[in-house]
Amino acid sequence: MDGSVDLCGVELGGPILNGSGTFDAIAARRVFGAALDREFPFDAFVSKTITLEPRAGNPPPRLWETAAGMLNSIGLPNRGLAGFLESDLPQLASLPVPLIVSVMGFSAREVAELVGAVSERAEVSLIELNVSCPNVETGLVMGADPTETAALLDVVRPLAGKPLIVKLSPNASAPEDVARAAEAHGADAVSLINTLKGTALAPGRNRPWLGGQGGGLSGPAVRPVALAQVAAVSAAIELPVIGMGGITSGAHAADFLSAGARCIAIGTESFRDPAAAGRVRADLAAIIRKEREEI
Amino acid sequence: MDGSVDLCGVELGGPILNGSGTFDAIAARRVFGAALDREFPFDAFVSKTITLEPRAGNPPPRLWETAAGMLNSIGLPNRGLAGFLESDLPQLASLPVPLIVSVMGFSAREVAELVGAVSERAEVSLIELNVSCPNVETGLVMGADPTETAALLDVVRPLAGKPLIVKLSPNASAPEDVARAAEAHGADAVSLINTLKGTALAPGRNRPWLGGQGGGLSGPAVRPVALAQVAAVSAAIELPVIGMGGITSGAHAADFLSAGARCIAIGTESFRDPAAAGRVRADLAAIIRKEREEI
Amino acid sequence: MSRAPRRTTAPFGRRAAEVTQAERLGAYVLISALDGGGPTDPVPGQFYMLATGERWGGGTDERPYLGRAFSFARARPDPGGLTLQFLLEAIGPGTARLAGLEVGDALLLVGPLGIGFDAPEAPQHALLVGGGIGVAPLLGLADSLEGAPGATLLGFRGAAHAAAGELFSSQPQIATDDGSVGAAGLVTDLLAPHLEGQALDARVYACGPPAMLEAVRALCAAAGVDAQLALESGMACGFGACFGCVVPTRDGLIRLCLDGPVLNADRLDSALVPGAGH
Amino acid sequence: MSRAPRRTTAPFGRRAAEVTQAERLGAYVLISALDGGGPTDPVPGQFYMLATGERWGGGTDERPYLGRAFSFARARPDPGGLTLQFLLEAIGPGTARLAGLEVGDALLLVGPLGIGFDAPEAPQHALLVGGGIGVAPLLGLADSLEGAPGATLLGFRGAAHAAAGELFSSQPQIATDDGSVGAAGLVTDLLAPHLEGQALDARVYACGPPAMLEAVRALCAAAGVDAQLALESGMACGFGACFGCVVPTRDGLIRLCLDGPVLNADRLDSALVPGAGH
Ligand SMILES: Cc1cc2nc3c(=O)[nH]c(=O)nc-3n(C[C@H](O)[C@H](O)[C@H](O)COP(=O)(O)OP(=O)(O)OC[C@H]3O[C@@H](n4cnc5c(N)ncnc54)[C@H](O)[C@@H]3O)c2cc1C
Ligand SMILES: Cc1cc2nc3c(=O)[nH]c(=O)nc-3n(C[C@H](O)[C@H](O)[C@H](O)COP(=O)(O)OP(=O)(O)OC[C@H]3O[C@@H](n4cnc5c(N)ncnc54)[C@H](O)[C@@H]3O)c2cc1C
Ligand SMILES: Cc1cc2nc3c(=O)[nH]c(=O)nc-3n(C[C@H](O)[C@H](O)[C@H](O)COP(=O)(O)O)c2cc1C
Ligand SMILES: Cc1cc2nc3c(=O)[nH]c(=O)nc-3n(C[C@H](O)[C@H](O)[C@H](O)COP(=O)(O)O)c2cc1C
Ligand code: FES
Ligand code: FES
Repeated sequence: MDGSVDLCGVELGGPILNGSGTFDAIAARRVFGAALDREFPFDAFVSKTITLEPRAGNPPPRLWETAAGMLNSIGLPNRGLAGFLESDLPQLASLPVPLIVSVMGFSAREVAELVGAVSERAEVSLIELNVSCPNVETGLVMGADPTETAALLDVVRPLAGKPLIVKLSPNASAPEDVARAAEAHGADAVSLINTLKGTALAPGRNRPWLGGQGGGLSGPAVRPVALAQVAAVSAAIELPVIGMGGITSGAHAADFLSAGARCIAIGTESFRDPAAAGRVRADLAAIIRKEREEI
Repeated sequence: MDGSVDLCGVELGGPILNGSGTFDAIAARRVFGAALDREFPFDAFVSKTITLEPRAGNPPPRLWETAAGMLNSIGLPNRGLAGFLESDLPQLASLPVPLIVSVMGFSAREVAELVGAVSERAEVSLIELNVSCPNVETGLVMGADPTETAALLDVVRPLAGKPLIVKLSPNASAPEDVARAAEAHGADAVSLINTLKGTALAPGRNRPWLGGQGGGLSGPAVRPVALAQVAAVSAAIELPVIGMGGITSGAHAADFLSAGARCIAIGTESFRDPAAAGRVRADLAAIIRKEREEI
Repeated sequence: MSRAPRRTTAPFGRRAAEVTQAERLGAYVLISALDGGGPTDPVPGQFYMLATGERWGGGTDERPYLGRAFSFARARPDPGGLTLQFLLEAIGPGTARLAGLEVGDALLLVGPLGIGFDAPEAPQHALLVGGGIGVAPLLGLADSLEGAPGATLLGFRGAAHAAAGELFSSQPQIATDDGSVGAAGLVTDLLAPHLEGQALDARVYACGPPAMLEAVRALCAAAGVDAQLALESGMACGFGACFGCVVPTRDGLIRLCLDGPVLNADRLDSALVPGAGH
Repeated sequence: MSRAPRRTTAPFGRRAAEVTQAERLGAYVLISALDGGGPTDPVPGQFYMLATGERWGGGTDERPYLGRAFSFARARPDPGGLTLQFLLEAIGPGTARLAGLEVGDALLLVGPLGIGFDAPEAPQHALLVGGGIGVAPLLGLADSLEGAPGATLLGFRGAAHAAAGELFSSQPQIATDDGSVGAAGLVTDLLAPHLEGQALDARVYACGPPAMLEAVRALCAAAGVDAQLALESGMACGFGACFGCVVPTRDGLIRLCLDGPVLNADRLDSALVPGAGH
């Protein structure tokens, strides 16, 4: 990619992020060694969502493969704010790209506390508010309707010393209305889509397969839904939009950008190929180069 | 299937319906001749949604294949109420199974007029209210939130001489809340899911492929979403539930039934194999037989 | 030859046929399969919805998912049923899977579907005009004539595609874009002289890309010659169920799978069907 | 033999290896592929995420979509890289696609991943216990020993599966459910006598279905013998990214792909991992 991208005043080498919770750079360093940093495939790194208190996450099984996609019920396992700041942040800070920290709270007060604490750290470039995770019951509330989102931002915005990305819930009647509320109440960017609510039954057993009962659907299966929501939200607001949901190729990335996204994120496709984002980036660059030549 | 199924007082030979708009029995008779009636694969037939006035539907292209699914922007082409009653109804009435007529209006008054007129016809066993079609703009309104649904039913219910099925929109924050409203305001059954809102861009052209711009996603890709909504709605209400969305096998049908559905419907899978519902029925019967033996 | 019905009824449901031959023909692949479960008299111009028995899916963008529409190129009654031939070029995930079929594999099919060509009053009245893969249904039509057609005019991109011309026994005139086989130019250049001073009972039978069909339509309209055009549009079902394959006609939108794919040219303002790309 | 590191680092990203052999072995298939892009010293017990280069997807329920985890059964440095062998049985859409690989096809892989077995102090201290497909990683372990293990005990359903026993040169004792090969009964029946009066430095290395591993764990715990168990759980990524493969241990839930798949038995209250079915 020749062109760098401005995301809320942060300059990125290109438009490709990871979806929160779909790439653990610390684990990846253990598995891939120094190659990870050398060949780092994202232009900014988004942490897995953290909460105030440590969480073990949902009981297994947590995964179910679907037609051209997957369900997960991970349930936000994380070390909690203190553990994150102490153990994870220093390691993530040494990645070769800007850092975005994803946070989620079970009340506006909790989110405010998280945002306040994370804002103080110079290693962090932006903060993403996960208000849409379908795996943790109360997570849905704040991202489900415009009024809730507005109320949350009114509390959190004044405490945030960094640009705030609001990650919208796709399980909403009109995500564009939530996006408008986010924009009006001080968000600096929005990202979407998070996973769609879904479930699967254990083969022949008449009960949910996933330990968390329900799960979130991601992967190519959801791409048409993601693209429609990204287009609708991009048309509704002026803020930069980070689009994701089933992107597996440079052509898909180009579609999301032309639907109005400023950046795109790779989620589930990284599971199939840890370096998928690098391939998407190269293919996207070739597509953009070709388009420029044709003009 | 040895067991017949009671759907709002109408006895069906089994639990398998077609999804509205995914099987045109009149066209199928032209293509398959007498074999269609002889080997009819559904236990009740649901008409394509009709409106008060004739509609040409959306401009082509209307179809886009997605990962394990498809988008459509058909736009409810139909002859209108008068044309339907005159030309289509007599032909559908001679099918070997009970008839369900799907109707949609752009106002409660329109729906009421449709329901009133259709109710008078003895050939019709049940009426389905399509309040969720994502292809026609105003269609979303009535099925998108509980209050709208309640208001619609308050107008329509008194005029309906037949059991009313409300087909819920899957593009809602909480379809179970809409289902509860439908139950409280006199619906006799609910069906779900209709298609998920989605879109696709024309290859290399940066504009929507579909003539209707947006479309509705169906097929295996949406099955986990459908199953989750069917389970949530079945848990929330006492009314019979007709479950659909990506069902392609007897095992899927069994999953939907064990998630709480009374009946299931085959939609997109009929496109791949017109007789798919017959295969699903046979496989489901075998599964049920096996389960009974194991008890 | 009297007016034969243009639609042969299909068995209800999808069935498997066994692939008996799969051969390359330049840029094309010709698949032969023995259909033991269908009628032995499909009408040239009718089509089948095809899928491979194994491994349909899993290609580019996790496709193909739906079946794909193919005119039959030839149909020959054989012991055990009807040997159907389909001519195709691998241009996407569906055609790639079909092109990968091997002898003994299962080909899933629904059909015959749609309305075929109206037979000409006499073979010599028929002017066959095919472009690219559009030659496929004309082969079946040529086979069904009890004599040589008035002309067989075929247009191709170049030599690799012109190889399909060898399938015609009716001594086709060929034009290629690059002049590598036959005349350099468009098949409509070959057609124009044939339309001059044609008897009223001549009829053009054409199949090919939208731009070619539109040129044929305009030429025939100007010359006052009847034409039957086999169109394409994106199809999900092929049997009138989805209302997805509509094309605009003078009578409004019609389902091409049900009321086509062969249409009388005078029903169309234009043969440039939206979304029927390539 | 001193403690070797249990994790060999993997190249970043997915790469293609060429299938060099694909042979049936009773109920199993043994796939050999030449990996020119990875390390030549994976640790026995480590695994790779596999997919076929073509036609992944399109099977039952439009799967497989994600890669599938496989322990390498053997690894042999060869000119051009490392020849990796994977032993598998077609039990679902993913294994079916892999079982269908032919010589020359591309096998996509990420790895080596996870933590392998801790080498025994001396070969004769190693008691290898495998059930069914679980024999795969034990083959690699047996190969890596500089001498014969103390015992190789293998359990299978019947003769078709017991064919995998032929891969072991260490004279395995075999038990089958139906008694068709070796002793009739469970592999844990064979293990029990070996645990009696074992020296403190003996160690059991086990891989197999959850119920077998749980029986091995309980037997070893009772006998006070160390055991390393190679577990399975559903995996989406294999490199710690998704947090999906967690199994309960005494220290809480751990990601099996990152901190396993080989675990010291004393970390577990039970080897009956939720959702690791068959
Ligand atoms: C009646 C009829 C008869 C036909 N007969 C023949 C024949 O005899 N031989 C032959 O080779 N072909 C024939 N065709 C065309 C054939 O059906 C198509 O070439 C085939 O469907 C292409 O499938 P694909 O998966 O290979 O390509 P696709 O990827 O489906 O691409 C084909 C075209 O579809 C569009 N497209 C691209 N992506 C998508 C998508 N995701 N969803 C929907 N559309 C998309 C584009 O316009 C593209 O050019 C016929 C078509 C019809 C309607
Ligand atoms: C570390 C490790 C090493 C392994 N080594 C080997 C080996 O050497 N050889 C070998 O043969 N196998 C090995 N396996 C197991 C192998 O990964 C599985 O057998 C394989 O993933 C099955 O894929 P499938 O598509 O064939 O079957 P699936 O259809 O995926 O079925 C496999 C199991 O997954 C569950 N399941 C069913 N449907 C779904 C669904 N839709 N989504 C998610 N789960 C589902 C069920 O419990 C089923 O029994 C290993 C696994 C791990 C974790
Ligand atoms: C296993 C898994 C875990 C996820 N965890 C999180 C998370 O912690 N926070 C979050 O905001 N989104 C999370 N997501 C959602 C992704 O970031 C992304 O929004 C979604 O998967 C859609 O993109 P994809 O189809 O490319 O995966 C998770 C998704 C998956 C598959
Ligand atoms: C081409 C097409 C047309 C449809 N038309 C209608 C319609 O007219 N009325 C309606 O209520 N639902 C309509 N639907 C929705 C289906 O009835 C069904 O709810 C949906 O497709 C999900 O089921 P499936 O995944 O099995 O197709 C249509 C779906 C498709 C694919
Ligand atoms: S392809 Fe479905 S109606 Fe024609
Ligand atoms: S498989 Fe993804 S974390 Fe282990």
